[in-house]
Amino acid sequence: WNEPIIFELHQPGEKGVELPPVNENVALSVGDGTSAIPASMQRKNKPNLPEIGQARVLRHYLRLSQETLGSDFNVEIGQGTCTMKYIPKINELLVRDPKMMELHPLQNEETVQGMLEIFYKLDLCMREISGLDYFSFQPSSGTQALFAMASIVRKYHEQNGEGDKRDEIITTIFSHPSQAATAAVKGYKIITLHPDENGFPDIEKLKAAVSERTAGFVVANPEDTGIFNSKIKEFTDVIHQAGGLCFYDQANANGLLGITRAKEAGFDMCFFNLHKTFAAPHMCGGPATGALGVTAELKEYLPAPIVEYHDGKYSLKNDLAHSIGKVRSFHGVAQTVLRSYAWIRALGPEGLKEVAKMAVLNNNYMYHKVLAIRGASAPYVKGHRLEQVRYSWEQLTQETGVTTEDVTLRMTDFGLHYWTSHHPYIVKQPFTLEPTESYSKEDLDEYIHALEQISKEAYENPEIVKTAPHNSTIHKIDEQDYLDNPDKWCITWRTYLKNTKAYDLVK
Amino acid sequence: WNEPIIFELHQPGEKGVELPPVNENVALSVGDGTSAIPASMQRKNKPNLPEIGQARVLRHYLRLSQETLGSDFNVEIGQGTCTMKYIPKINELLVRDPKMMELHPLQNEETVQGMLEIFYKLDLCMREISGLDYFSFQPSSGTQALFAMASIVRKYHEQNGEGDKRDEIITTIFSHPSQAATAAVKGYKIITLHPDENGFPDIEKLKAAVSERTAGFVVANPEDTGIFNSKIKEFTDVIHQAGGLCFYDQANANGLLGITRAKEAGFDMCFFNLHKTFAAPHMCGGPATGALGVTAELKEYLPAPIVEYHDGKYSLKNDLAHSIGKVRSFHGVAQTVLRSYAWIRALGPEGLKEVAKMAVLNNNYMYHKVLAIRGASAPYVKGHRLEQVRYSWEQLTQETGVTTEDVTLRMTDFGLHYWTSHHPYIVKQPFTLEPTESYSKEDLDEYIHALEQISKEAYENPEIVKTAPHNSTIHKIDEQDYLDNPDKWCITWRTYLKNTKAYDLVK
Amino acid sequence: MSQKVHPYIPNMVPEVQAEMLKVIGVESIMELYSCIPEELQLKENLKLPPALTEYELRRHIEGILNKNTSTKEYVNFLGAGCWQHFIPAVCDEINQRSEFLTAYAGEPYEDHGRFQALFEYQSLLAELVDMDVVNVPTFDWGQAAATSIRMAARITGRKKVLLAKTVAPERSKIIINYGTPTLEFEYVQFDTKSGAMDLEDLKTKLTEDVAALYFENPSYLGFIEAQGQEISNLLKANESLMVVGVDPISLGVLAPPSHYGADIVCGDLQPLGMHMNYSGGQAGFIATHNELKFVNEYPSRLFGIVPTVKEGEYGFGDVAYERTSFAQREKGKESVGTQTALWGITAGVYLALLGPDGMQEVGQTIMQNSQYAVQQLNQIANVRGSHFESPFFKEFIVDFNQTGYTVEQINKRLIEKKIFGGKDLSLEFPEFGQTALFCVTEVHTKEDIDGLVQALKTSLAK
Amino acid sequence: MSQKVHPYIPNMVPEVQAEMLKVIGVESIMELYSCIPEELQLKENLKLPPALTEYELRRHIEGILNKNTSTKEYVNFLGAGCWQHFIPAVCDEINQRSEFLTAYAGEPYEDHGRFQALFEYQSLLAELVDMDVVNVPTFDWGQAAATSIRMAARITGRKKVLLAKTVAPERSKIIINYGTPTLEFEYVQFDTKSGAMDLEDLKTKLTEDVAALYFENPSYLGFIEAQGQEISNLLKANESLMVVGVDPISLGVLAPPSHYGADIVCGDLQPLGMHMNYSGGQAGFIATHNELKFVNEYPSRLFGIVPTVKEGEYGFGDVAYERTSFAQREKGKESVGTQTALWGITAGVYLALLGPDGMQEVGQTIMQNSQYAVQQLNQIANVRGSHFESPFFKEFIVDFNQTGYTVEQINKRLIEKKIFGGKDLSLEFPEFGQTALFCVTEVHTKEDIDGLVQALKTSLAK
Repeated sequence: WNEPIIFELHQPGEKGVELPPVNENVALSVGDGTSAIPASMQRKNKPNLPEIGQARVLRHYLRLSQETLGSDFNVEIGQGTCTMKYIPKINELLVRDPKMMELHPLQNEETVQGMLEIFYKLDLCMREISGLDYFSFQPSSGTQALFAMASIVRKYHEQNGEGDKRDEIITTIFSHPSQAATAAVKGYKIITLHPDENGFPDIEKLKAAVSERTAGFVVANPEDTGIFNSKIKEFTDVIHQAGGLCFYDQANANGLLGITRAKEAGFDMCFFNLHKTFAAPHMCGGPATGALGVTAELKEYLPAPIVEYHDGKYSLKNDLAHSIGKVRSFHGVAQTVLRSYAWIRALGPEGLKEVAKMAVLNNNYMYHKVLAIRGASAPYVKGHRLEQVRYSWEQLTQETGVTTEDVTLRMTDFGLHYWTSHHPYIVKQPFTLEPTESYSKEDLDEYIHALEQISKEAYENPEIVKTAPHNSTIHKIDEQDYLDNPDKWCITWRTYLKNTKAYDLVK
Repeated sequence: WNEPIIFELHQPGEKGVELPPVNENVALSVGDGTSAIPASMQRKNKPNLPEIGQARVLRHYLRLSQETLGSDFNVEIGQGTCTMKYIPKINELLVRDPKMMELHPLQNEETVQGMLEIFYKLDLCMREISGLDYFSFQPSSGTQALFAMASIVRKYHEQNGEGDKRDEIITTIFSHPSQAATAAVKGYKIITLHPDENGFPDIEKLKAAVSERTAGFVVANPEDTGIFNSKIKEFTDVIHQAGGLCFYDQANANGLLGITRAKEAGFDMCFFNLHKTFAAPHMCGGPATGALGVTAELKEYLPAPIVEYHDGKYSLKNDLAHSIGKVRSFHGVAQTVLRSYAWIRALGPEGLKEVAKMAVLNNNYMYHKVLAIRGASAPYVKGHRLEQVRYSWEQLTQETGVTTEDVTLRMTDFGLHYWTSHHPYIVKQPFTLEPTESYSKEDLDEYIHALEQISKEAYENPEIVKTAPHNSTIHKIDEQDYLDNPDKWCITWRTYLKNTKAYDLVK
Repeated sequence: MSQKVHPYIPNMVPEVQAEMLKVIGVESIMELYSCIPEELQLKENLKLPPALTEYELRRHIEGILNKNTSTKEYVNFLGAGCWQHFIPAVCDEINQRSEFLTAYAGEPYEDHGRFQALFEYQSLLAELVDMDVVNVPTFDWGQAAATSIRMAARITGRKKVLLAKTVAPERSKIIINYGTPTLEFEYVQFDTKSGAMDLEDLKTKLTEDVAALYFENPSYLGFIEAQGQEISNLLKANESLMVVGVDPISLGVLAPPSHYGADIVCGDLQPLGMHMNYSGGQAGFIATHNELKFVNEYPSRLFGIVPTVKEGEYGFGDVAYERTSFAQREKGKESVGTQTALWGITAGVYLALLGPDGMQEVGQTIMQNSQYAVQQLNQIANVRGSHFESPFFKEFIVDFNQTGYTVEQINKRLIEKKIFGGKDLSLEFPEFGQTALFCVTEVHTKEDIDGLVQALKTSLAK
Repeated sequence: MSQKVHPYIPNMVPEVQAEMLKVIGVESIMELYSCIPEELQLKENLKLPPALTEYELRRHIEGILNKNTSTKEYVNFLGAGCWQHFIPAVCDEINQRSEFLTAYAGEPYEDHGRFQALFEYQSLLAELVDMDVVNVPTFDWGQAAATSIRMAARITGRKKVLLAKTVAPERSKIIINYGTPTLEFEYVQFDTKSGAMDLEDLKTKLTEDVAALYFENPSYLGFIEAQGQEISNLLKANESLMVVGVDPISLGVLAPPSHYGADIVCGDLQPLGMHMNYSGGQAGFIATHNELKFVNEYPSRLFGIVPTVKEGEYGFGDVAYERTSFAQREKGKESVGTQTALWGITAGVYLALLGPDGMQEVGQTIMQNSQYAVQQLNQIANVRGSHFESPFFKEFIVDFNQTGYTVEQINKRLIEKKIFGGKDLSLEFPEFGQTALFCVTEVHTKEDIDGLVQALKTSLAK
């Protein structure tokens, strides 16, 4: 398709949908309704939206959907760290039930017992999976869960009279940038630990960093390298001895289900991404859920409300003594809570453990195969990894000039994703693969084969790779500074129209 | 995508879905269940189906869906005679209601009052639209409705003691082949009238054809040429005088809604394709509905049951005195009955008339534009047409060697449909366009532009057209006789596997 | 005041119309209708209710549908040609895809996916019935049977057709309507204890003008006909064809008719992934061996696989198109048109999901559940769980003759307990008295069946 | 006995596992876990309920959901941050497409459609608010407001933030949680008769350390704040920024805040095509002018349009990516991650369907319906339809103080009549006594409203 920008489809007079009309008698009773608006608040001109018939709007967006590579359509391994797994269709069917879609969050509790039951039952499952004691599903992404945990850390120390004193949070460089960023939003100074030569967080560095200013420690384990810090209990002990709280980014939990838990590792809090590990869809980037779990000691700090169960009735508990308040309106993304509950019930305890084991098996199979590709390597410790690996094309780049960005564009030609967002850019020419449990050996081989082919091309005929994509929806994007030059960027179509002359001058 | 045949995805041991398991206590009570099967009726080997995980099955069919050009995705004008119009999404949403999908056809009438109400209300609408008196929605396509009408004709004459005597049905060459074919199934001899030089059915030929052997006359009006027989009332009078019944193929009714009706033209029966004129989707070729209407005189001949309404209650009437029996099980395609009722209600009487007018406007606009394309013509009468036109590339073929089949393949490159099935092949190098009311002027211009472009290519560089498609899912199909040679055709994958050696020999 | 532009009709915009009329060279749209004589033109608007906006429409239709009680709300034991089975969510996802929903009759290039999906359906079903040729779906079982019989008549050049008396009466109506006046039909009787075909009666009626015998297995009445091979032997000796109708969901455990000599197999796809839709889910299939005399008599489209000019790539097309009424009008084989392609694609998805083990498992679970139901029904005083002594698949005749109640009365009481009881057979098979055809499948839990038994006990005790 | 292979986990097939383990060179999968110390490894299986097959799962979940009573069954007058509006079916079709549902963070080539759909969303919403920059959606209104305020603080380099006292209390909690400890918050009082901001109080509190004032229009309490321009003038004089939260569905009839001087506009997209989903439909937006100092302070992704090497073709990419925490960690602007992109796409579809006339029409119908509701409520003895005298958009405070009943009692009685009454304000705004915030939109028919009035009359008469 060569689909225009939607504004270009404008045909004055066309209409996409008819709205429910006002009842004639209502109009007779109250008049036009809008005269009640004070003159200063009347909109003078209609918004400059396009006018398009329904079929054309539909065709436009359906075509755009076909130009989007959902995980349903490819061997979705290349968006490493994102845990792109199979999204069961039965769950999507369940969330479209009007008894889910058409509930108002303020309905009387008696009329939403089913909804509350699902929140509560997922809470019970998450407690068992993590070993922690209470969960909130209000945070609507991993980032927001991290923010909520940082908020709890602050509130906790304030409650203990140490709010001002404890102003540092320790994290590691291979943990997700949101860990540092959200703690900074809560006013914390960030201390970032760099790994040792094997890629492990360094306990000596940690010991050097802790002090009476330590408010908390946040870390992913395994980190985005797929390397598991086996000394994690020692880490949390060190922090606890210093008076800090430990909170666990379980974005990389997919290899750990039923294998090891936050509780035993000594964490006070953790979160899981329901849209990663628990098979809720990513939906182009949300809405999502970061399920936030705490020990009993921290229950009263959770964002309210949480769901409780007494005497056969589910209810919302709003009065949590030290609640941080709210991070998202009402209850969070309820339909994703339902999806994850359904997924856990479809697998059962043995199934969850199989998920973990197969994710690790698949990853190590790929790891073995990828390392055999000319030009590829995996920095840090040798031996096995857990559920993902951050690889490097450093050698390939040195020998052929082909960079990981070039590979990205060439992978498009194979109808596959290959992600470039490998913050922090410490590993050179990085690529991160996470095969999850959802892909068969044949699928993995297909992906590996594409990488092998590109490596071969890089060594034999690098131009093929460097001029990619050859077979994509669009041609290569103009490499000028259209996205970083404030005089040239256009974040909306109206700006594009205003700037068109400027564009023309540049050309 | 380069999606394999599904059998090639077989991986022994994989599983697509888990079935509801037998209850343990049930198994204890009755054993394995299958031992009850007499030895002669036990299946010895499992069926040779592939074993594939759920995600891979889904990916396979989703990819195939993307390789299918639904009318939602293109300016769907080229499947002329098929009335490809906009399929409102609200209707699809309504038919997915469990109160529609999960009804059993034999449920007690009290428990399906809503369903019966919809049948009845659509019946009332169709009566008004056609002028006839009773409708059945049991026939599940135009062809089956034609068959049902032929069955009624036979039963009617049998009832009048003329069953053996009246053994001829008259039709016209530009009417759909199913008219002749289904009448032949009911044992009739077919008399086919050819048009006069202007494309009109010839009343003199009709008069010459009728006799005491005439059982009925079946015709479309307008025919697939888009030419309306203005003498239609004279035609039906001639037949009635001869003692025959007149039945009307209203497959081409889209330009006539609210303009003219079967009743006034003198027909005893007619049918409408709900999947064409009344905006039910074509679904790759069914299920569909041919709504069959008759005059009060013929009510008792309808296939049973029909829906009646008395004293606030809807009921099924099974005892029709001369019913032809059944043509389809139970009640027909109920969800499509619902769709068409919803569509009529979304438009109202003025809207239906606008449908007709816009279909005719759009068609005449295209007609004007297409005639201006070099090499294109429209045989028969000049002047306006109704809702479609059968065109000819005869001149283009003579001058450039490019045939209408070549154009078909080239249109694929533009992401557009262009149909080749223009039975009967009387118009040379035919193409049939039916723009309906659903497309905007801009859409029509896009389609016209593609035709202009191809005409230009044909005159300037015919090889481009003759070697098309250049940009399709697959390359040109091998033109050997794989489809017509019984030794080579493979209607199933198992046959293909058996024949592979034969194939190899041919190559 | 100008009319509102309807969202479904973009060119209602007056300015656009004016521009188009100018191109055509007429003043008004009604001029384009000059071909329709004045006296045929309607003078007034149609008397239909006014247009509804989308939201009003939704409330209106949902209001009507809410008067229905669905099988999700009540426990359903009705079958008799339309059955409640488990439908994997993936089946719905695929057949609700906008592409498949709105495609129609495109060519093998732009509709490659549709051709492939239907070719795969043919191939998957072929494995289930263990035959080499399967058509693009027909309307339903009844029409598939009718067409199979007509094919048999053309192949043999004979006109007489025998029907098992146990064939579904409603299906017989379709068969006979499609068959007459060309063919003559005669019924073959059955053993009243087992339902099995009366082979003596068959021998008597198997005259040399018999084109084919048609019977169903499992039969409409639920029992399994075990004499397939014997019947086939008799027919072969008479050079008549054997046409067998099957419920395809039984074929993971029951032998497919090709294994006991069937020449043509037909049936309904609805159990393989289609919602009941108040009978909108029916779809028929026909299967034969890959012999020219059979293939040439199909009226349906048959998709075949062909190589493309690129090595290793497949394309698809119509096999032997010249057979069809599209090509030959009344001289073609019967007639062809829009049938039930989307359900064919769906059945393919279903078979691909279940695989060989799934098909066996579902057959087994159905048999266990239905046998359990009969066992439990037998515990009720005066009720016989199965009227026949013979084994059955998912349906069975429950005999209420000793209860003193009619089936109609019993079913009414069951509805009060939120149960749809079996189909009343007292009209179709009056010789059985007050009996009902119950259907139990893999969707019924033990609790559902126990609930039925309990409800019957209570109802009959009244 | 070997474990069943789960449909979601293809490589559970033992033979395949063995082959893969061989390639890796280990004996068992558990060897791959050797990095996890023995004492951290779980010894027992998780104590979770056993696995359910798809059909069992469906019955289980639907059984639970059936305990809910939805707003399709009862007539709903709850709003207060999550509102019931008409949702065109096309919106659902698009956001349920498998492609959009399962896509995530692909690159501009293979996910071209996602980038375009979100760029178009930005552009369409920009027209509605009449500003030049809109971000990829944030979590919800509360977080959008919090982020807008933090942006204002960074732009001005100031730390104090004024909040209108009429801001939704639950939203304030989010704002304050996101703002502390960096920022300080103070409330500006309102006129108790009209709800309008107390400009004198504002002047008093508008000290030179004020980064911004945040208020909502229409406000949480429903009324329309008419003093936008006056407020803006005061703020401009103080070099403070004006941040305004809006309900976007009002902007077909109400002036967008940019017209009365807003620097940053935010709000919730949920009214533009999202089902309520028990609050899962919320999504926030932020809009500003196209000035570097604003753009540079967005934490969110901002998609921009760029030419490709092919003349006339568009591509898309991230504008000023180096701002973000993805790039800069704790030194980036706030934080960014997965937010609510699918609702952004849906809001775009909604705006494209409605167009300029539709947005105006829906605003007008809402106002007519809500005014009618107040008018009718006023007919009930002892009930005041609107606590404030000022004009309102779709929500209004119904005053029950004279009835002798609490809102809680009244709402319980309404539920018996299948009506969800308005949100009880007696906790959040005790100064109003027994009042409730009712919401009336275009989905309410005259019959719905009359039914409410009738139900209240009956309930209060008891």
